[in-house]
Amino acid sequence: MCLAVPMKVIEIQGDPDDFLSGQIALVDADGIRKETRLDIVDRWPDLGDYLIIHAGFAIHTLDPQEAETNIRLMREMAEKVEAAEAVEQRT
Amino acid sequence: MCLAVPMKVIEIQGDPDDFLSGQIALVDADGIRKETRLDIVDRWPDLGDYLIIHAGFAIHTLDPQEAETNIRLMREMAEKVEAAEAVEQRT
Amino acid sequence: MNPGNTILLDHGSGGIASQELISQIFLKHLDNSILASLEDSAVMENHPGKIAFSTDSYVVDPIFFPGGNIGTLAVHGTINDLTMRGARPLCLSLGLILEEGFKLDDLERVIVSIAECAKSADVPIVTGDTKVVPRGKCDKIFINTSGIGIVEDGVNVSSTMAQEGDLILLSGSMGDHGITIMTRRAGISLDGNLASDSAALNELVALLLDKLPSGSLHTLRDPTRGGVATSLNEIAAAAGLAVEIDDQAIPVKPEVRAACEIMGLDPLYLANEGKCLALVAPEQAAKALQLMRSTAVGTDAAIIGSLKAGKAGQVVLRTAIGGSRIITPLHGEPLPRIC
Amino acid sequence: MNPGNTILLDHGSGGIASQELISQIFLKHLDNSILASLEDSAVMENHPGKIAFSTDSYVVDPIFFPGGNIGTLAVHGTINDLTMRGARPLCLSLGLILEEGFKLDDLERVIVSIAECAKSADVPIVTGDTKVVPRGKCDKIFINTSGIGIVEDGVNVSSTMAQEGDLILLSGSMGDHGITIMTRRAGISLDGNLASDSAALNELVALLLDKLPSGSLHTLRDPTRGGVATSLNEIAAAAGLAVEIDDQAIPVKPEVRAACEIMGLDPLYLANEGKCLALVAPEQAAKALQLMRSTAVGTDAAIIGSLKAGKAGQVVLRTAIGGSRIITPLHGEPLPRIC
Amino acid sequence: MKYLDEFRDQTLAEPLLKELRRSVTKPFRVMEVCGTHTMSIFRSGLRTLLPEEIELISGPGCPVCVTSASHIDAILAMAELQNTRIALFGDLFRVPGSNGLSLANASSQGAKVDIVYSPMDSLNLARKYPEELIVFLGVGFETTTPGIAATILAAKNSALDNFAVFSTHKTMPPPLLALLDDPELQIDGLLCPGHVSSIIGAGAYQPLADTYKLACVVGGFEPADILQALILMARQIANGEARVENAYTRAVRWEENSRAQQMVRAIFKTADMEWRGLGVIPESGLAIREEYSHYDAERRLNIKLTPATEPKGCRCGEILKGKEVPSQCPLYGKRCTPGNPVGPCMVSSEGTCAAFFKYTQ
Amino acid sequence: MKYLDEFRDQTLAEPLLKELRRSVTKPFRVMEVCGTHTMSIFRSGLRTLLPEEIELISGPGCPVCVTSASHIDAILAMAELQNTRIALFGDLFRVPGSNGLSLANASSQGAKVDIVYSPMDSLNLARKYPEELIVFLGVGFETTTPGIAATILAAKNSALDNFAVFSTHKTMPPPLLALLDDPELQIDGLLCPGHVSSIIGAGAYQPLADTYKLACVVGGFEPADILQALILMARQIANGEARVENAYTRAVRWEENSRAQQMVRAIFKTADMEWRGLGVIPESGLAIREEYSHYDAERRLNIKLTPATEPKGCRCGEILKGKEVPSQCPLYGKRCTPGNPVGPCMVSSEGTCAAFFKYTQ
Ligand code: SF4
Ligand code: SF4
Ligand SMILES: [Mg+2]
Ligand SMILES: [Mg+2]
Ligand SMILES: [Mg+2]
Ligand SMILES: [Mg+2]
Ligand SMILES: [Mg+2]
Ligand SMILES: [Mg+2]
Ligand SMILES: [Mg+2]
Ligand SMILES: [Mg+2]
Ligand SMILES: [Mg+2]
Ligand SMILES: [Mg+2]
Repeated sequence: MCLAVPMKVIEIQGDPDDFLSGQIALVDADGIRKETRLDIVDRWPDLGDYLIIHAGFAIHTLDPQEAETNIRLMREMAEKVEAAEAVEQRT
Repeated sequence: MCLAVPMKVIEIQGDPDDFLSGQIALVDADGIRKETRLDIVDRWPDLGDYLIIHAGFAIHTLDPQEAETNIRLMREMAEKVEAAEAVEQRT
Repeated sequence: MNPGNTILLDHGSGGIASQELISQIFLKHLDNSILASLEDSAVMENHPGKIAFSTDSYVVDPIFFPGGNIGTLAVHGTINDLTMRGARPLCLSLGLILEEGFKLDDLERVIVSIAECAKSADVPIVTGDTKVVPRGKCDKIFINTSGIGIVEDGVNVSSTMAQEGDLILLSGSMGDHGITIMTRRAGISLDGNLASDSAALNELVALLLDKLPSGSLHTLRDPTRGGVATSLNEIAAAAGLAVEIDDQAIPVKPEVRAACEIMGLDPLYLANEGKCLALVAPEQAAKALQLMRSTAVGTDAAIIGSLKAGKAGQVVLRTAIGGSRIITPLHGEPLPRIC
Repeated sequence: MNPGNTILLDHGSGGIASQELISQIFLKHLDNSILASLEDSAVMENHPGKIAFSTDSYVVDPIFFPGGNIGTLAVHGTINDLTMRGARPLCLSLGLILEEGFKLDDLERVIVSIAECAKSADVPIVTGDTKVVPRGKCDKIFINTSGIGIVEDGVNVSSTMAQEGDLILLSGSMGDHGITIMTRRAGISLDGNLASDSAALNELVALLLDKLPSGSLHTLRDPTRGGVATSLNEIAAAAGLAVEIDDQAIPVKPEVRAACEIMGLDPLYLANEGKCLALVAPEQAAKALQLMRSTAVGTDAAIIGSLKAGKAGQVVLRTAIGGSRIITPLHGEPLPRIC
Repeated sequence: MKYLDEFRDQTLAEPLLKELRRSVTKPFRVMEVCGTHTMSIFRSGLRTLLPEEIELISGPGCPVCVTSASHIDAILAMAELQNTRIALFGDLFRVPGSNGLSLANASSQGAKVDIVYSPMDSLNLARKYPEELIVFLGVGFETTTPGIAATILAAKNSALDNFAVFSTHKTMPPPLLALLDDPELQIDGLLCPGHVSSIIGAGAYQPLADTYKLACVVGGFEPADILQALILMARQIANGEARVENAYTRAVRWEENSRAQQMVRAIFKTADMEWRGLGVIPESGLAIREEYSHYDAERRLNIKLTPATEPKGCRCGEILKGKEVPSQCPLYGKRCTPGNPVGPCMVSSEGTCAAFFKYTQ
Repeated sequence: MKYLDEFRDQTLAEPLLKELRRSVTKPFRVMEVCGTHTMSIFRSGLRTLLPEEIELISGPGCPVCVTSASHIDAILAMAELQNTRIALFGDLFRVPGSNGLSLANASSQGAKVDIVYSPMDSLNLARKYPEELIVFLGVGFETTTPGIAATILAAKNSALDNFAVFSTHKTMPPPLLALLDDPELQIDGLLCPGHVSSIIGAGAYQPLADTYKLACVVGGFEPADILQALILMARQIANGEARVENAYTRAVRWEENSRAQQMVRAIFKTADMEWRGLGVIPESGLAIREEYSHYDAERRLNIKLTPATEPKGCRCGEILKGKEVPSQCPLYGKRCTPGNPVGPCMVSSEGTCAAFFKYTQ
């Protein structure tokens, strides 16, 4: 359930508190652009933010710091493994 | 104006005085059959009569005797010509 | 193949549903080893001679009618076009465009006819293609057949070969197909013994090529859309000569003539799907006529006229009462008239 | 040709309106002496070798799209199918089905593209046919092209020739055409630099046939409908071998991948219109790759896998993380998904 | 076909031709009023056989060809309406309006246009498409109008609501009178239309014979019929007579077909009518009576005819009178061709301008 | 694509796999609740790489696959109505009803069926076809429902009248509880759905962890995400813990997305819901509130669901619990195949029965 992809915000229309205005962001991924609705996004995005898009709606504004942490933690875990392995192999 | 063809009556439905009933004849020419309306025909046909059909309506019930006379008169005219010619040629 | 027993969009996807259609209907009836290989193209042995190549699409409505169906037309039509250049038909392709919702039973009926016609004319279907379009984007089924034939060395049949003095043979009666289709259409209902003349002419033509002295058969043409009137104009124009034909010599079945009279149509402009014109050197015309009449599709063959010097491209018809009129090519789709 | 500047039913009548269409649009752009003879079939010189024959109908919607149009597909598609058997394409037929009301300008635009593609691939259109159907009975224009090619003696390219150990080359990126068409359809609007890969492969294949040692090019296949996934399954089944490919080796443009991610589609199942798979003896694979890359249509070519003993007909994909999955043929028309 | 083939027979036609030649004592001009006569003369090649003393002039008797551009414009406007379907005789399909566009163009643009063989077939369309209004294009002279009247009555009797007729019906005598009233028009005989006469009776031509001293002969449509009619006419002219004779007795009586005429009078009343090439001729048309206004497309769809803007220059009026030849028309061969006809003489494939164009190219 | 490719990287996945192998100390069973996890595991080939101590069970988390045959039957009935157009996500197009027919069949029979990418696209259809009622098929779990709620609100705000939603919306916890309540179901961990969790928050799984002593880890959908989640789960299991952990912090918080949830609560209320293969689960669905009944296709078209007649014999319920294998189902491979699926495990191309069928043929 729930195919969703991260896309970068390059334009924002509307107002977070006014549901009657079109709450729309133009988003981009590798040159593919799409209008996405912001009606239900958890946090109103800034330009440059990444949104997680599902069926035309942004469901989440990705926290770039959180995302970098996410990757960093995995990398660290991975590096630790590689290091451990290197040690193992040396021994 | 007014392409019309003679076709032979092989079946009759309805009543000449009742316009509410379907006034219809099934007609035939060389094996081609067609329903034709009798609403406006000059004379209610009998089976075997020929109708002159225009745009799906019989406009005239052909008088077979009249038709034969028609042909006969032409033939006579034609024969007279041929006879006269034969005479001319002989002389 | 699917619970609804109709064509679905998936049958045109190129995936598993397409493959099921191919194996359960097409290969079942059209089977031959070249087709069955299901490669991107068929590859066959070549034969000495020139290559003839022809294509036609079939969009007839209704798809089933007395005397044939869209499938018989598709096989006969392309075989005949190849044959009109003196070619021996080698093989056919079959391109189907199907409407979503088309009944699989109807499809199978058409394919069975195609298989029978191809078999009886001995011209296999060696390659094919199927597309499916959404409902309402085509009308049940459209068929394209293309065909390859071999023109043996020494055979040279074309409209430009027609010569002054050539006699014009017609292989049978005019208008059968056109009038049959027209009387099946909504809005125009005539009953009667009308039937399309859908037939393959390759045997008839092979006979002429085999039995007539080389070089005496000059031109062949099948008077399909536009009728014999249009075909004769095309021949006259290509040959740079005049055509003269005799109205009374042109075979038309009584029931076809009657239907034409009723609707105000001229049988010379109606389509035929199993007839050909043949232009033959005058000294061979009698023999050619006899050969035509010896075939099942040519029993009503007749000599209908000749090629003359005269106004290039003009076709003159001698009428029953001894008058004449000029026959022009078809102007527009023949329609029933009131005057 | 008519005051409304659209196709009328009369344009398909076979009469004068049809002839005007032929001379004012078709012959104007497609002119060559064989086509211009307007006979029932084209007759051409033959060449030594086997005959390849292929047909395809084109019903794409929309008819114009970035990277091409229905006409470019029609020319490239059939040229490619011929080429996939190692044939040198000789000529094409052109069968048009037009909808009453289709704009003559759009028709001319399509015919101009066909003329350009045919010319640039050096494969003339030698015979044709046009039908017109009432409005609402087809969708603007459907095209069938059939084609003849010559397979020179000694060339034997087919799926059944694939051998264990063969390396699998792919001539370029996957999914460009399929995703371009899908994102042009109503209901799914993505903007971006997507374009169809519509292209003729005859030069690329001619190069392979010329430069590789005879017998080292075993199989060619163009992954159109059904995508490379389905083509590989067909090859594996015909060869009775297993295919193993490497996901990371398969070229997919970033924008195509992004559009696929958004809609939940797999580029391996999307149609391509200017790409081919080539199965080559392993010792010639590097050379074949270099040859492909030297052509304009093959710059992104890659070796994506090999043929193995193993379960006959099975296609296994090695994934980016080192796992594997089985690739089945397409099940149904790819549709955008939510999960 | 019985009662057709007999009258096409060369063994009959040949001696009749000889008799005709013998009967002609001086040159004379005949107007064949009816388009079907024109057509038959053309198809049988009769024109090529007639003695050269006889000059045939084609009259205004093709109801389709004389349908005015403004009527076609109104029809095209109706064809564009939502939920409207046009039913028509095939002949009308390619007749152009004032901008050169026809129902063939409208159909190509998505208009619903159905060709029928009989007006009754349009009632079947009304049953098949209950949400649409079926507008039958009523064109025709006396022969055709009764059937259309009967169709309107049938619609009423079967309570079919979604059916209407656009009436451009015309009657034959008024345009003939209009032509004959021109002193420059010199004709000696009228070949009177066979099937119109089945309805109106041969007696209807008596006033024409009397007033204009014309030899009026009602003729059938087969070659022998026409020859016989011309023989009778030649004899009258030779004798200086001007009578009404009936050479089509198998289909025409002296009296009218009163069942048909009563049907017409019940549904229609006379009205002014515009003719292509001839302009508006008073009392030359038929309009649907108030009582049947529900079946009158003009009233039901509130159609206003835009006043006749016949293409400037069309010389059809003069050509129909035999006073000019097509090449004298400034539009001939330029704006007006068989592919893009302007006037009625080009619309009809056997019209004088079309024939001239075809055989002099 | 940024934030996708990083998590598909083999240089990340390989060491994570090693770490996972190291973290696994004993066999355990994990239910991956979400169909998108199932799909990703399949597409990435992850299943072929996991240590064999880990047994993956696919849960009921494909909203399309669990749409019941009786709902499909109701949809097919709507599709047959005049002036009704069905808008739907592509996944639903081939899902069969009780007689084996799907919207693909309905379309082939002339039903108007439009596949859309977003529910908002169906409002464009409503504008394009003003005479038709556009019925959007509302399928989906917590991730999809807020957008559909927003679409209903947008229709109301723009006064679009010809739009309605057929709600088969489902919520995730109830079927999980139903499965977990079966004492025979032996699972040790739950791989919790990433995008559902974006909406409901990772905290929503705390009761499951507490009640059933399950290691609950929220995971993203890329291979590295899944591996990381499984590592955390393996560590918990090794340590005898049963906590909620979040391995998808870039998209999921502990708290719910309250904007989305408020939108859902404004438009929908909980209702009993039938699941394919699982039957009716109380309070597991969402129905449109009275205030928005104008946008409720069920009420507007007066649709009555015919009581569940799930095909007799379908063992999906047991298979979803990992208690049976497909070959034990009497319909498997006979009445139920990927071409003609019966239960949800065959409808989904990666469902247990479909996978079993495909890879054992
Ligand atoms: S050429 Fe055309 S415009 Fe001129 S008189 Fe003839 S029909 Fe009228
Ligand atoms: S085989 Fe079909 S019917 Fe049986 S359990 Fe699986 S999905 Fe259900
Ligand atoms: Mg191919
Ligand atoms: Mg052809
Ligand atoms: Mg042909
Ligand atoms: Mg193909
Ligand atoms: Mg249809
Ligand atoms: Mg031909
Ligand atoms: Mg092909
Ligand atoms: Mg192809
Ligand atoms: Mg053709
Ligand atoms: Mg269309």
